[in-house]
Amino acid sequence: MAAITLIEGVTLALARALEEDPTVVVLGEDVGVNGGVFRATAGLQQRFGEQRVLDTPLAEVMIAGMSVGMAAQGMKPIAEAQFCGFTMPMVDHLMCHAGRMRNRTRGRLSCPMVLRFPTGGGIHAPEHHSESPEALFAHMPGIRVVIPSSPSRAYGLLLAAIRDPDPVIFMEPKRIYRWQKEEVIDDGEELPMDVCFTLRDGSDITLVTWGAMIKETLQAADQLESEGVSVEIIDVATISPLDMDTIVESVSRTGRCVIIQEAPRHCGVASEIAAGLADAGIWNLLAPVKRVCGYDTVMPLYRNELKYMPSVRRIVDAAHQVLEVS
Amino acid sequence: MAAITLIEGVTLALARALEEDPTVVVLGEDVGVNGGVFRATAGLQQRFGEQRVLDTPLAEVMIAGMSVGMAAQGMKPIAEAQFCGFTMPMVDHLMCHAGRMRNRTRGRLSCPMVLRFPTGGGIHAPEHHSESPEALFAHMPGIRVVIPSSPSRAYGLLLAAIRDPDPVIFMEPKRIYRWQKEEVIDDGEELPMDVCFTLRDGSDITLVTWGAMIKETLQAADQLESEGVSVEIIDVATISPLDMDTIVESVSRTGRCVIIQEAPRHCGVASEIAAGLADAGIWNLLAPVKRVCGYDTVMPLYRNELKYMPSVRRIVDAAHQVLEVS
Amino acid sequence: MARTVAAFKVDHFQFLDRDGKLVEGQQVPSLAKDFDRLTDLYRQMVLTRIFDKKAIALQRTGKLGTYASCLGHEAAQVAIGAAMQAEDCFAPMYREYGVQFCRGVRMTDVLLYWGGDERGNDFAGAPHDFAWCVPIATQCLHAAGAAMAFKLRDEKRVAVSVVGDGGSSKGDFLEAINAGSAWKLPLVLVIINNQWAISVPRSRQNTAATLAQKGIAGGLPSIQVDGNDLIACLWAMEKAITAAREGHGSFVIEMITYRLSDHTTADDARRYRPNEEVEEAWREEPIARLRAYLIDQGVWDDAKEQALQEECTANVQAAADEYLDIVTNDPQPVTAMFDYMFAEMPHDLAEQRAYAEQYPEDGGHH
Amino acid sequence: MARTVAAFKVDHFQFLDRDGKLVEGQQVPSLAKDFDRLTDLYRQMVLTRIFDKKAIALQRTGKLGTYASCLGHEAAQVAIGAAMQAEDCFAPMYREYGVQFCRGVRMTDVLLYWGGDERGNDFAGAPHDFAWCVPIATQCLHAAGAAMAFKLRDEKRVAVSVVGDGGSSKGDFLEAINAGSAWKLPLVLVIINNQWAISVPRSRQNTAATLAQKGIAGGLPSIQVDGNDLIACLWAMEKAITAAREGHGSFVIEMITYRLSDHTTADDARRYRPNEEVEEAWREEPIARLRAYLIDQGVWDDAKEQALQEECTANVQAAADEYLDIVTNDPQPVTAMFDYMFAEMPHDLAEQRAYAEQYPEDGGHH
Ligand SMILES: Cc1ncc(C[n+]2csc(CCOP(=O)(O)OP(=O)(O)O)c2C)c(N)n1
Ligand SMILES: Cc1ncc(C[n+]2csc(CCOP(=O)(O)OP(=O)(O)O)c2C)c(N)n1
Ligand SMILES: [Mg+2]
Ligand SMILES: [Mg+2]
Repeated sequence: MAAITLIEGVTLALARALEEDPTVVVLGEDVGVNGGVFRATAGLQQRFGEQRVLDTPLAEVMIAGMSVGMAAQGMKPIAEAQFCGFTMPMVDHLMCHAGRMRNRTRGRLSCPMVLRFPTGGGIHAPEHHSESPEALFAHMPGIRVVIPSSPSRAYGLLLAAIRDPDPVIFMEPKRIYRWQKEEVIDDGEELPMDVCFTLRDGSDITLVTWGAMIKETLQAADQLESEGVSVEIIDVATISPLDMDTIVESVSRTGRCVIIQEAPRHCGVASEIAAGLADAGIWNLLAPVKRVCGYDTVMPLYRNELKYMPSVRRIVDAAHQVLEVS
Repeated sequence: MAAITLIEGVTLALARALEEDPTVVVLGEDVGVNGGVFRATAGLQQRFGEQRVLDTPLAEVMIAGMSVGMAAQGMKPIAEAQFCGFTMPMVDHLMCHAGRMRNRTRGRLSCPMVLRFPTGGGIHAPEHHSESPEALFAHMPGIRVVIPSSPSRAYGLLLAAIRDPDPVIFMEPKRIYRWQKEEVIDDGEELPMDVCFTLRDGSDITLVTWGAMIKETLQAADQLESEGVSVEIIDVATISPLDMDTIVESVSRTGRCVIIQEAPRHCGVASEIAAGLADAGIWNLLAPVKRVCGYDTVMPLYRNELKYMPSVRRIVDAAHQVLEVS
Repeated sequence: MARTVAAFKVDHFQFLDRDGKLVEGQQVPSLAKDFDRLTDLYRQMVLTRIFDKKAIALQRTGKLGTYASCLGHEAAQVAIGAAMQAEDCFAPMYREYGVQFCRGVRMTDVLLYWGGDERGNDFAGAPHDFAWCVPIATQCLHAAGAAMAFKLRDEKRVAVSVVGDGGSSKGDFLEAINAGSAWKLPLVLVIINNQWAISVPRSRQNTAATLAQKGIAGGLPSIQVDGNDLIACLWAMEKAITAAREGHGSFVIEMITYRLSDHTTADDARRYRPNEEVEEAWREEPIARLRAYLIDQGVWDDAKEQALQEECTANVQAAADEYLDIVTNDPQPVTAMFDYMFAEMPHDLAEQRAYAEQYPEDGGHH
Repeated sequence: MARTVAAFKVDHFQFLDRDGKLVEGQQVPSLAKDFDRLTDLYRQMVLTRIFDKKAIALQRTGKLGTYASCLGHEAAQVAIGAAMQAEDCFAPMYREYGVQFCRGVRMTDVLLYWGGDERGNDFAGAPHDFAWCVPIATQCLHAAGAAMAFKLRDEKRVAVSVVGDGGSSKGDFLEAINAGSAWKLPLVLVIINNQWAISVPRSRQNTAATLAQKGIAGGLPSIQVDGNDLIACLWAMEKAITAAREGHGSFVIEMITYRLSDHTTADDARRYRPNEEVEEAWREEPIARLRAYLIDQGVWDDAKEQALQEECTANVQAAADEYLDIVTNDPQPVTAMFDYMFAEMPHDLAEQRAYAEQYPEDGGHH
């Protein structure tokens, strides 16, 4: 049992899925010989052959549309979009077909496909390589949206996504692809796709986030703890369907909540969570629900990208704001 | 001065824009001789010629991409998507280019285009003709999203959208295209795109909605008024950027709010509004903020579509729920 | 002096002229003499047309929603259906009933779908065919995906999809051609060029001589046939499907026909096309043409026609009755919109379902 | 007996062979003897290559972000730039510096862009050209839109866009061809086939004989040229642009070259392609070839080469210095991300801007 990174957790789960399920096919641009631009599929084509790991022509609509067709005809396509920004041409087939196949045919056909791609900013990448579009996909009926934030959750949730009989969008926080190493046993154990992960128990405030923002959120929590604040941290991980219960229960104890999201604020996932608290959680709120988000602007080119993303200081300041209230 | 319908308000604004601005070009599928499948562009090609009103090949990516290119080169394209469901192939050019052109070039180029299309259900239409995708567009930086709910607002807001120097998505609630007639003077007066419209003043509860749900919301309000409840009604109309101030101010007086939205609830615009109340509006809330929305399912085919959409009874019940609390 | 590195042509095939006579001076495929088969296919074409007429009548009397007629497409559609094997996979657009009836889709299914009931897509008779596909041309990539599945599993199955003259302008179709080329997929793409995309004429889609030549972009064999000539359509389909099944890759066929009806029952074609054009097109229509040929050949007559008409009318009526009985006496409950979203219903959806059950009648149905 | 309804061919043009000799037995265009012009263009090619080398050096030393090299594309790019008029419009992908320098884009602009500063897209020297376009092939439709604007305004201007061998598989490019055909737009689409799309070889994009034949889908004139032969590239571009400008519609040119560099500085091509292939490609490269021709013709020599190298190196160094000075001494403030979103800043964005100003240093910059 070795300590591995998040991206290695992805590779491990892909290899296991290719091993255990002959219908699994990995496809995308540069996923073959090159092993993916981030090396997520490194070695897979060599190990499983060109029939299982396919380099495709450069056409995202085609990748999405063919994945829908393959999935409906008994295969389990695991498509890769090379970067978050390049999933936009895929929206049509996801929204109009992947999420509708089962419902449209009253269960006669289904669409057990996975679309995985690196998401978020902070790695110094060019334009269109640093977006966080989870809210767009979360608004689409019939599609699950998952974002892991640790090597073990990457492994366990990706296995669950692949085995799930319905379409799953699996977003990989590229900024923390190689941040932490963790011992992960390749035992094929999947993780549930319908509950949040509580990373830290606390009683004064609940910090809710997902993906790469876990990093700054943990750092902010440490700082707050050093001030004597007891912080509960929830990693949403499964954005859609969303486990609001765990969040509402947590806030029912802490009474205070800050939601941290890298994506633009307007109509983002953080807003959905805050709205849930404004409904089911209202009676336990001791302070306003604050959202610390990316701005409603275009993600800047890399020189200013970190100014766009929620910083530890922005998170701590927001926490102080809601803690001051009594 | 004649009483006209909402769709006639659209046609009137389009005609005026074609009249007053030689760079305006209307393009889309069947917008020419046929005058649009809903007749929104009826007579325009005959009146302004084939150089101003263009029937396009059947290709939405092309319509969006060429509109971006035309807009960046000094034209004012007003593109029509035939139905809400067919805007999905356009998402890529809207998200990656229309909303970014000005920012990307530090203002050297811009993208003053309008994309208009009929939105929402309830007209007995086939699959993919009844969606309400406003939340997807509202999450895109650099793009304005507008939804009128009356003939005069259709006229005034469409003129504003066309004259705006940035991209605007103009969604037309097809279910109420011909619901009400209203006297509209063709005086070229535009309406502001940055404030909500308060349709009715009240003191007990605020009902917030937009588009075709205005119809059921008004009916629900009448019923509540008949029970002696004083109802304030806000038509958001400009979804993005969103005028939260008007809503927060209203709820600061009523203390109670129900948001009505036809689209699926998860990560919808109603959630953004509720989130705003959970932050800036928290101290004035006397009850949970309720969202009465379409379900997180695929819009059913027409036989059950009305079961999907918020009904007067669902709105009234939600209002009762928040009114009971004290 | 240039070096020519690639040369192509698009051939047009027609065997039966508009009057049902065999076109002079060309070798006719043997199937032109397979009268049992031709009469069977003729029956399918007639059934399709009688069904179409009934569906329009149901719509006009408020018993059916918007409906897309297939009037004039019967030869093209029945040829496609007849050339396919049961295990092949068909990805339709929205008006290919003539194909689908050959494949086991029931007339009741069609009526349920246009009647606003999802159960219409639950084809018991064509279990792996794709559902009707409204987003233009997207079905072509689903077919390419199906073809990829067959190829990867080493199954000798072929995926067939259709697209219109309008849809042939869309990237999905063009990317499907490229995919068929890239992987030599067992894929047959048929362009049903009926001259109109709602109100937009073929000439506005592009200025190329043919639509078939879009296949040349991928280096695919690409031919054009008279889409009102069942023999030409069937001959071309069998040629293409055989090639695809034997591993020779993908094929593009343009079938030239005419949309004799309005685009759908929600359309009024008189707004944008001259009556003369439609009348002229009626002189080309496929059923009269094939009937004339069969009568010439002495294998068909008025008595048979009479009997066929009665038989089809009765079958169509039975389907209409079944449809009306289902939507009247066994409508889908409000819960149906939740129950097929996921294999396992998520927690939050279950909550919404329970809530929706409190409003079983709201909105009722139209 | 089939009736052929359309026939096409794709011709390949080359005038200069790999050794800089004129290809035997064919008429050479007059521009092959326009030595003033050829030497000017040669200078542009050399400048482009020296700039490219410097940019890579800046990236390797941490002074520049990921950079996409244009090594090997100099003939194709300079030919495109040279054939265009200032008032025409260019829609680039992300590595066409050779085109852009001809059009007035400054080396400093290129460095600012890849240096993570949006000001790099504010081309003072090419005010209406499109910005660099990362989403593959989308630029082709922007060019089609520009061409439509020119046509509608009756301006004798041409829009030119480029796409790679990989990008030629994407619907956006294929729909642009169709748009060019539908409206006879003044549009020239150039496929720069450099054999690789990151790690995916040309042969995987599709199995067609050429990429040029994608233009046949729209019935557009479609030719192929040796993309390492400046004379062939320029001759073809001028032919296409003239036709487009004179109202004859759109044109497709495939320029066959080779990506001699890694895809970008973030890529390591040794992972997926053999060294021999790259070495062989170096024997075809465009600059040595043109230099040999010019020397043969007695219009170039070592002294001139020496002087040119020094001049270009100095200009490139000056641009690098200017770039480093700007990002060091005049970085964009945090507020810059808000100030160009809309012509008029919306209320909520103004609030976010004020909030952001409280965190001017957060994250600093990389
Ligand atoms: C992506 C998309 N855009 C627009 C429409 C609306 N629409 C439905 S049918 C049609 C015309 C299709 O014409 P064609 O492809 O020739 O097929 P036909 O109807 O003639 O059989 C249009 C524009 C749609 N269904 N999907
Ligand atoms: C829509 C989209 N998908 C994927 C990418 C990632 N990507 C950047 S360049 C590239 C390869 C492009 O190859 P080609 O079109 O041949 O152009 P070249 O880089 O060889 O000049 C890919 C896949 C992208 N930028 N845009
Ligand atoms: Mg058609
Ligand atoms: Mg390339």
